[in-house]
Formats: sequence, C-alpha cells, structure tokens
Amino acid sequence: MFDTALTSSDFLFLARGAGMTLLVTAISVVLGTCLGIACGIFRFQVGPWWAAPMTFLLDIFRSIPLLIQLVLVNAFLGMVLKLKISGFSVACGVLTLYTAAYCAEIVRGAIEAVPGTTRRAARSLGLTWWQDMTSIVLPLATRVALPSWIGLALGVMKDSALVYIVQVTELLKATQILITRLQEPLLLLMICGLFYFVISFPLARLGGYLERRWSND
Amino acid sequence: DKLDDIISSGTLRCAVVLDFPPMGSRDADNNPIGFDVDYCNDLAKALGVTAEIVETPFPERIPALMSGQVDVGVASTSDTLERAKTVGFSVPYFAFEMVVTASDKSGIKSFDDMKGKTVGATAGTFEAIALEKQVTEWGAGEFRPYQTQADVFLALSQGQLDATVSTSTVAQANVKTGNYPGIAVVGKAPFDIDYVALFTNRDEYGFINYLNLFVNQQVRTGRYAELFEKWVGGEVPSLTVPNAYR
Amino acid sequence: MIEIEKVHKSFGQLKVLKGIDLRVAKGEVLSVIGGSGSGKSTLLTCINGLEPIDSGRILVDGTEVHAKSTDLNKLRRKIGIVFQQWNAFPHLTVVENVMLAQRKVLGRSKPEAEAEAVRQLSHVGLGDKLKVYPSRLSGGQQQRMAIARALAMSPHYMLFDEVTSALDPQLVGEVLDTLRMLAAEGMTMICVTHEMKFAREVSDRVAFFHKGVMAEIAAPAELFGAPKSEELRAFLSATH
Amino acid sequence: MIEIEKVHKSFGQLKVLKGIDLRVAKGEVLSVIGGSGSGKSTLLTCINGLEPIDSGRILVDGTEVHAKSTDLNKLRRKIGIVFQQWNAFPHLTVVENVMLAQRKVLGRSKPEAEAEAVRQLSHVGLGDKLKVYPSRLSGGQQQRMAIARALAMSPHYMLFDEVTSALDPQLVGEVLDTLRMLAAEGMTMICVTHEMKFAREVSDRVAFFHKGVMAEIAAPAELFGAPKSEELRAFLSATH
Amino acid sequence: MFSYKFQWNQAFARLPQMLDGALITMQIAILSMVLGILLAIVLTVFRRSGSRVLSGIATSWVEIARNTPALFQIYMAHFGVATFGIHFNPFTSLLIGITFNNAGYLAENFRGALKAIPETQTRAGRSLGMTSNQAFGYIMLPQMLRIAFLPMTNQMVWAILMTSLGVTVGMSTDLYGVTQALNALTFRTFELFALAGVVFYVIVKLIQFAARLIAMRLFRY
Ligand SMILES: Nc1ncnc2c1ncn2[C@@H]1O[C@H](COP(=O)(O)OP(=O)(O)OP(=O)(O)O)[C@@H](O)[C@H]1O
Ligand SMILES: Nc1ncnc2c1ncn2[C@@H]1O[C@H](COP(=O)(O)OP(=O)(O)OP(=O)(O)O)[C@@H](O)[C@H]1O
Ligand SMILES: [Mg+2]
Ligand SMILES: [Mg+2]
Repeated sequence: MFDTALTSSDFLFLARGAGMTLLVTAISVVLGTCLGIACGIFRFQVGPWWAAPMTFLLDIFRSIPLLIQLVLVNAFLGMVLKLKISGFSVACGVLTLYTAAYCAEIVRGAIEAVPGTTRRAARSLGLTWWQDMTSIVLPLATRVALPSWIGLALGVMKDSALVYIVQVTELLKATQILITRLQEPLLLLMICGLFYFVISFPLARLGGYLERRWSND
Repeated sequence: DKLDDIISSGTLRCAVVLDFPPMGSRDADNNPIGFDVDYCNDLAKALGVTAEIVETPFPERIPALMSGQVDVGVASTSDTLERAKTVGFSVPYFAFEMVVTASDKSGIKSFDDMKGKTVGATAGTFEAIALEKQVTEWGAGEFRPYQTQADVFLALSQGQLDATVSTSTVAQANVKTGNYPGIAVVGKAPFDIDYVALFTNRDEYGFINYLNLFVNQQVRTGRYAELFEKWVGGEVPSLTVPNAYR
Repeated sequence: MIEIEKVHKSFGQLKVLKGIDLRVAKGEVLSVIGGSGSGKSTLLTCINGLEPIDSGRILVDGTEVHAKSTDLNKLRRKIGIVFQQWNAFPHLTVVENVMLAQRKVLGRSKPEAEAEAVRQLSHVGLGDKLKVYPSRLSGGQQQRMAIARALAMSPHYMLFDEVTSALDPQLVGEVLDTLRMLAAEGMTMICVTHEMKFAREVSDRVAFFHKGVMAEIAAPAELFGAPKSEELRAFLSATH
Repeated sequence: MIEIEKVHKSFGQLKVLKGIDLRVAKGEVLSVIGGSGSGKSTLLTCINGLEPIDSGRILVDGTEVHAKSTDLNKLRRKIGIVFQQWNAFPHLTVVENVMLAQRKVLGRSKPEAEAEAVRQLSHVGLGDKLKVYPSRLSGGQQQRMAIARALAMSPHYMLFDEVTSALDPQLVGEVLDTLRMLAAEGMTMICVTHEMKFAREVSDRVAFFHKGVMAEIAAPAELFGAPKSEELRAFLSATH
Repeated sequence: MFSYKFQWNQAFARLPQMLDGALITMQIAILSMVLGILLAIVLTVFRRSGSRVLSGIATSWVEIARNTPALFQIYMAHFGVATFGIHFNPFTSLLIGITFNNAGYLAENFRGALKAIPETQTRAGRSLGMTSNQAFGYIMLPQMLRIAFLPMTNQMVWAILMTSLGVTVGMSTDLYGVTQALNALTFRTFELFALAGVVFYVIVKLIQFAARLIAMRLFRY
C-alpha cells in the first residue's frame, strides 16, 4: 500500500499548502475575533434595535455559502471596483468577516451571561464602565466564550479549504494538484485529512475540557 | 491603458489552467509547464516583462480576469460569442479537435455509443457545454461536469464515468502519461473545431491589438510550430478558417 | 449627610418613587421597611447614582448626585452598597475581591490593598478564607465578604439592601451581627430590611415605605409601638 | 407480601445497608424514618430491583427480586414507586404521562389507558388538569400526578420516597391527604418520610433506620412514645 | 462611479433555472438531515451501549466528522472510496458527505442534550416496568430531540450551505452547480452569484422561520 510515487518535494509542496491553510486561518481568526468582539460589545451595549443593521449584515455571512461569499467579494472588488487585490487578501478578508459574524454572537452571549447584579456591584464600588468591562466582564465572559471560540477557530480552519476558489493553494487544493499528477487519491486524501485531524482534534478536546471545568464552578 | 500598466509594472500575470496537459500541467517539482505556460512566457518576453503564472481552474478563468487577479488569459479558452459579450478575445492562437475518450470496460467505440451512458467533461469548457446539450438531446444517460480536467480523467479511470469528450491534444497527452490505466481515445466527436484565443478585458483595444499581432508573429516566426512540436507533435493545425476574415 | 428632596422616579409608566423627602445625618442608622415593590431598593440605587431620577435632588455631603458635573465614580467611593443577591466576583479569590476596587479605583498599591483587605475580612470574621473562591463560601460568608469589600473603600455611608433575605435562617444571624458591629462603630447606614427585630434594636429611626411614598418615619419604639397609619399596622401584623 | 432478608448493599467502599430484615404484610402501611444517608431510599430502589444487592434476598409475593430468572419489568408492574424529586415526563401532558406505561408496558388500548388515566387522575384530584403539561403544575400536583401514574399500573404495593420533602409547606398537606386516602383504601405501602405526624397517624408500624441498620421497628404509639435507643431519641428531638 | 455595467436582467432571466437548483439543494439538505438524525441516534445509542467496538466506531465517526473539512468528506465520498471500486453518482456522493457530517455533529449535540436530562427520568420509566429500550425511546429520546432542537436547526442551515460543495464531485443540478454552469455560459459572475446568494439567504431564513413554527407546535411544554 505504501509503494508510492510521492517524493520529498511533494511533501514539501503539501507542507506549503498546510502552511497556507494555517496562515489564512491565523490571520482571519485574529482579525475576525477583534472585529467580532467589537461588534458583540456594540450589539450588547446599544441593544437589539439599534444594532439591527449590523446584526443583519453579519447574519448574511452566516446565511450564504462561504463559496459564494468568496466568489462575490472577489468579483465585486475586481470586476466592479476594478481594484487589484490578491486572492490571498480576498480570502483573508472574507474569512475575517465570516469569523467576526460568528464571534459577535459568541461574545454577545457571553456578556449577557455575566449577571447584571455582579456588574452593578462593580459599578457601585466606583469602577468605571471600562474598568468593569476589563476586570469583571472580560474574565467572566471569557470563560463562557472560550470553548465556543475554540470551536469557531477550528471551524474557520476547516472552512478555509474553500479559498481555493480565489486561487489560493491551501492544503486541500495542494492535495488535489498532487492527485492530478500522481493518481493516488486515497493515500493523498488520507494524508490531507490526517493533517486537519491532528490539528483540530486536540484543540477540540481542550475546548471540551475547559467547558466542563468552567461550568462546574 | 492596460498595455502601459503591464509594461510599467514589469510583470505579466497570465491565467493558465494547470491540469490540462499538454497545454498546462506541473512537473515533478510541481512547477508549471506546458504549451500555454511557454506561450505566456513568450508574450512576457515580447513585452519586456517577467511572466507570472496564476493557476486557475476552468470555471475560474474569466472571473480571475474580471476580478483583476490576472492581466490576460492564456488558458485554452474557446472564443464563443456569448463570452465575447464579457471579455475581449484575440485571434485564435490554437485549435482543438474534439475526441471521445472512453474506459475499456464501457464498450464505447464511437461518439454515438455514448448515448445512455454516464459521460462527463470539465465544467465551463466548450466541450462540456456542447456535450451537455447533446445528452439532453439524446434524452438518455447522465452528464457530470467536474471542476478540473484531472478530476474528469480520475473519474474516468476509476470507472465513475464511461466516457468523456475533450480536446484531442489533452486526451492524447493524458492517455500517454499512463497515469490512467484502462482508458483509450476511441474516436472523433462531431463538434466544431474548437478555436481558442487569448483574452483580456473587453475594452482594452490597445492590448487586444497587441495580442492579435503577437499571435500572428508567433505563427510567422515559426515559434508556434516549434511549441506545437515540443508539446503536442504531429500535424500543426491551421488557425484560419477558409473563406472568412477575422 | 444624605439629603433627599422631593425625589420622583419611574420605570416607564410605573411610578416607583413619588416624592421622597429624607435626611440621614452623620452617624445615624436608618432602617427602611415596607412591602415588596414599595420602592426601597430603587431609592438606594438612586442614592449612589446607579439609577437616574425624574425630578427632585439627592445630595451626598453637599454634592448633588444627579448633577451633570458630578463625577459619579468618585462619589460612589463614599457610598458602600451591599445587595440582596450575593454578587461576589466569582473569578477572584475572597481577598482579590476586596482588593480589586481598591487598586483600580483608589489606585492603592498591591501590598496596601492587601493589608486593608485582610484587615476588613478579619473584621467580618473571614480572616481564614482569604485564598478561597467565593463559590466555596456559604451565603452568609459571601454577604460578609461583600460588606468587607465595600468597607475597604473607606466609605462614609453604607447602604444595605435586604442583605439577609436570600439566606438560610441559621446564616442570618452572623450577617446581622456584622451590621450591629458596624452600627456600634458609628457608621452612617441605611438598611432596607425585613428583620423587624433588628430594625427595632439597632436603628435610630425607622422609615416605612408604602407604594412609593414614605408613609411614616419615627424612632423605632414609636413606630413599632404606636403605628399611625392603617397600612403600617397591616404590614406589621402580616410580618409576624 | 414483601420479605426482606439479611440484605447488604454497598456503593463501592460505602456500606449503605448492613443486614436489613423486614416483612411487610398485605394491607400494611409501614413508615420508614431516619437521618439523611441512612439508606432509606436505597432500600426502596432495591425492593423494585433498580439497584442490585450484595447479599441476602428480597421476595415480593414469593418471587425473588434479584434472581437471574426474574423478569424485572414484569415484577415492577406490581410495585409502584414515587420519588422525592418530581419526575414527571415533561414532554407529555398529564394524561399522557399516566397513559404511557399503561400502553407500552401493559399493552392497553388507547381508550382503555385513557379511561384509566382519567379515573386515577380524578382520584388524586387532578381531573381538571388532564391536557396540561407538567411544567404548569405545582410541585404538589406533580407529585399527585406521579402517584396516579403509578396507581394506573394497578400495583399491589406502593413505595413512597419522601414524596413531600421537596414541596413548599402549603403543598405538603394535599399530597399527604392523597397518601392517607390510599392507606384507607387498604393499599400496601412503604412510606419513607420526614413527616412524623403523618407517620404516627397513618402507619401500622414505623421503622427507624440509622446508618444502614434498622435500629427500631414498632407500632407508632410505642416507637414515638417510648423510643428505646439513644439514636432514635436524638433523631426525634432534632426533628421537632 | 463604476465603469462596470451591471446586467441584472441576464441573471434574472436565469432565475427559474436557479430555483430548480434550489429545489435540489433543499432536497439534499432535507434528506441528509433526516438520515443524519437517524444515524446520530444510532451513534448515540452505540456510544451508550458500553460495547467497546460499537462506541469506538461511533466515536471515530464523530471525531472525523467534526475535525476534518466538509469539503474533504465530500471529496472522499466520491474520489476516495472509488479507489475500492465503489462508485456513487455526484448526488449520492454529496448526500453521503453531508449526511456523514450531519450525523457526527448531531451525535455530539445529542450527547450533550442527554446529559441535561436528569437520570431520575430513566429511573421513573424503569420503575413503571419499562424496558431500558422503552425508557430510552419514549422518555429520553423525545426530550433529547427537544433540547437539541436549536443545534439541529443550525445543522440544517449548514447542510443547505454545504450543498454548494457538490460541484467538486461533479454535481451540477443544485443551486450552486446551476449558478456555476450559467456563469460558464455568460460570465456575469457577480450578478449570478449575488442572485444565488439571495436565494440561499431566503432559503435559510425560511428554514429558520419554519423551525420556529415547528418548535412552537411541538414543544408546548
Ligand atoms: N430596572 C427596572 N425596570 C423596570 N421596573 C423596575 C426596575 N427595577 C424595579 N422596578 C419596579 O419598581 C418597583 C419597585 O421596585 P423596588 O425593587 O424598588 O421595590 P422594593 O421595595 O425593593 O421591593 P422588594 O422588597 O421586593 O425588594 C417594582 O414594581 C419593580 O418591579
Ligand atoms: N448511586 C449511588 N452511588 C454512590 N453512592 C450512593 C448512591 N446512592 C446513594 N448513595 C449513598 O448511599 C448512602 C445512602 O443513601 P440514601 O439515598 O439511601 O439515603 P437516605 O436515607 O435516603 O437519605 P435522605 O434522607 O438524604 O434521602 C448515602 O451516603 C449516599 O451518598
Ligand atoms: Mg428590593
Ligand atoms: Mg433518600
């Protein structure tokens, strides 16, 4: 089963694809989380009515396929606005907004989970809104949000497999390229799947563990 | 205009399909090679810039141009009138004949044998559009468009497809690699000759002019025949249609 | 001195405070009693500016609480408040709970804040629970921690909102003892309470709220001994 | 008749029942009292075979509960049990709650099961709540529904495990009245209870459990009037 | 402002074809959801069965489904298994891929939901003489499905969105496939995909709305 035409340079090629997957994921998750936190806090602070336009906008990213988002944004920036933007930037941009859309919901839920009475107590000790946010809400909300956030980050990593559509050669695309040349689909797909699994599985387990631990106290 | 932009930027970005041997593929180090790759390099040399090969699957060729990812398509693109509404084509730089490739097990010996079978082609190509129409006409069998030419041949050799229609050069090249055991070119497909052209934005007349002259020069200087010999071999197809101007 | 003048307050359509007039002098212990929904808690949250008021004014040591120019965060340092629901910060240990506001609001150094926290916690009898997380404390201990947390800010006034009503009966005593101790030390206090015995023993004056109005206010002996209004009589007989 | 002979039972290291011997005759009402953790609930769950035992044996109408050959599902139809925590099936209406086991276990037809359910529910005073979901019921009503659910299986014996201890005081009465009614109708019952008054009035005998041992068993007048052991005396004085 | 000329009529003219595609998309999503729920229940039962083999199978399924990309799973269902000579047409491959994914995620949701149901519920059922299967089927299962209803709705939405990945296995009749084919004909990329996006959005909103109605009818308790 393991007599394969796979050479070390092919592995390097796959590794570069994996690197691209991780790079796109890292950039999108970092930027998307920042944006998502801002949107989540905004949504909580101004209430559902005033945040409705933003909520609607973010909801779009959760209601149409990522493939279409990528194609559309790519076409809009390039065809309509005639901007020269690399596929990599488009991929990161769309995945950032995609992350932010989910992250905002997680953040809002987590802030809502901090009891109002606890926040009242902080304010009546003289803490400012900002101090209350950083010293009380942030640590408490983080506990609620972190497990879901880990799930989100892993989800983004898996969904980043779709950025091939804007000419970014990430892991799965790299695998397909090699399948084209080597005609060993099963072996190559197994290697590819294993890579995702090895990254995703332990982190998902960590998320589950944190969730269990923090829901106990 | 675009011609100036390319010259001043110093790079020419070509959309090339890289799972379409011999027009475009990858070598053992996964570097792009093929007729289209060389053609792009020639064009870049003529312009005095360096070439950058951007791999695009078939369905993404024109979107990649429209969204500014590439400057020109050197991607074996059929010059249909429908498409010409959106992009600007040069004169043809290559011509394909369509052939039927079938798996041995299917028992298909000619184009008409394909009736009622499961057939496929690369989504968004000239032959895919024609074949799908044909299957609908037959009213029997199934048509499956795959995202890449490679997926089509993979499906064919795995037995998921009974036959495919593709350009003769591509079919020959793929069968020759030996990567796909159990398939063979069995005959011609009665489709028109598929003339393919370079394309760029519809309104870039200056650049289109340049591309037309470039195609002409390639034939004139014998470079076209040279590249054909290198990648395909055999009789060099004519790029002009008798009794018509272009 | 806390001066409350003609304070009106409503939530939407609901009038919760209908013209409250009240003065609490330095060193005085005032108990507030009254039925559920009569506006007692609302009054306390208005005094430290957690809730805006519709009209009237509240002065704390001469500063108008609801004036635009007032720095509420600064004012709130003077006024400690402890609520009915325990609201320990669950992610901080007991001593960190008491240190947090000292450090963030008063800008105290860590050792300073810690020393004060230990002092106040020992004062309320939690000297041995410093490093424990609040989830490990009983309700009564959590309330005493909340009191220590407020006291650590060296407030001039303390407001207590039914601090014992969510506690099991056997835990009520320890919290009331802490309040008694504070009263004896001369702290100015407003205690909203359902514990009539406590109100009678500890307070200088007792105020009775009824439907957003301060229906009666008097020394405890007088108020409990000879209730003037029908409502107070009904209230007192119902709570026995 | 329920016969319990030298039953031992432990959870891991913890010995919960240490040799219980007990007979409950047809028509008898036995109350079981005792401190928390003394093994009362465990005994009940052993009687209907929800828990295995370590040694000894339990016979119900002559069938050994823990014998390999015993069809427990069949046996359990004879023994109704109602637990302390309400365990209404929240996704079914009151009448569906009572019908479910009749249909699935006894294989009754729908109209049959429904008629029986209505009868039993009316019996416990819930005739007007048939189509309501349990979440709309008070705790006392939920308990009575659980009793009706058990009775609908026409059990020969009923086991009650502190059916009133999670209820508000004002709801306890209605559930105890239901038990009294059952006792009066001649149902054989074992009631684990903290309600001494109830135990005294209704039971034929009262058993006192202490740390896994049945320390005393006697008629209520005797047991409450002249407790023999030190532990029972301590227990009785603590519960007053 | 833009030099780009939108040609929306080109897209709208193709709307009927796209709506046909939308029907196929819904069909796949609904089928994959129904099968996914059934399989997830089986996986849940496997995981509770106490048998090492069964719970091992179930756990592997769940972990692979949750820790690899859906695109990978679909690609595998077509080109991967074909290595063993097993051939599925694109529709089936897509259905298998999405169902595999749904079942994995749902099984995990079901496990969480079961944890939220007090153990006393089974006890109550058992003491009424029910077998353990009856207690699971009539008491635990309905409550589990209720608790997991929101995650199930979300999974349904994801199933709809996942159908767009069918093009990689030769699917051309679903909404995304149709849109891509039309794009190859006309190259009005932006207009066509924008319209497809709107259709997807409407489908998703309809599903969420329907879910709310269903929840209101089913879960009156
Ligand atoms: N944030 C709020 N929004 C709307 N209404 C409120 C709010 N807070 C309190 N209320 C209403 O104001 C009224 C007075 O409430 P308040 O909490 O002051 O009563 P209370 O005297 O403290 O009663 P209790 O003894 O029950 O604590 C009540 O009817 C209450 O429902
Ligand atoms: N499933 C179990 N696993 C482990 N230990 C258990 C289990 N059930 C009960 N125990 C332990 O067995 C002992 C007896 O429990 P049991 O519930 O029978 O007491 P009880 O007399 O009913 O007390 P209470 O009045 O509090 O209900 C307790 O120490 C309890 O912690
Ligand atoms: Mg109050
Ligand atoms: Mg018990």
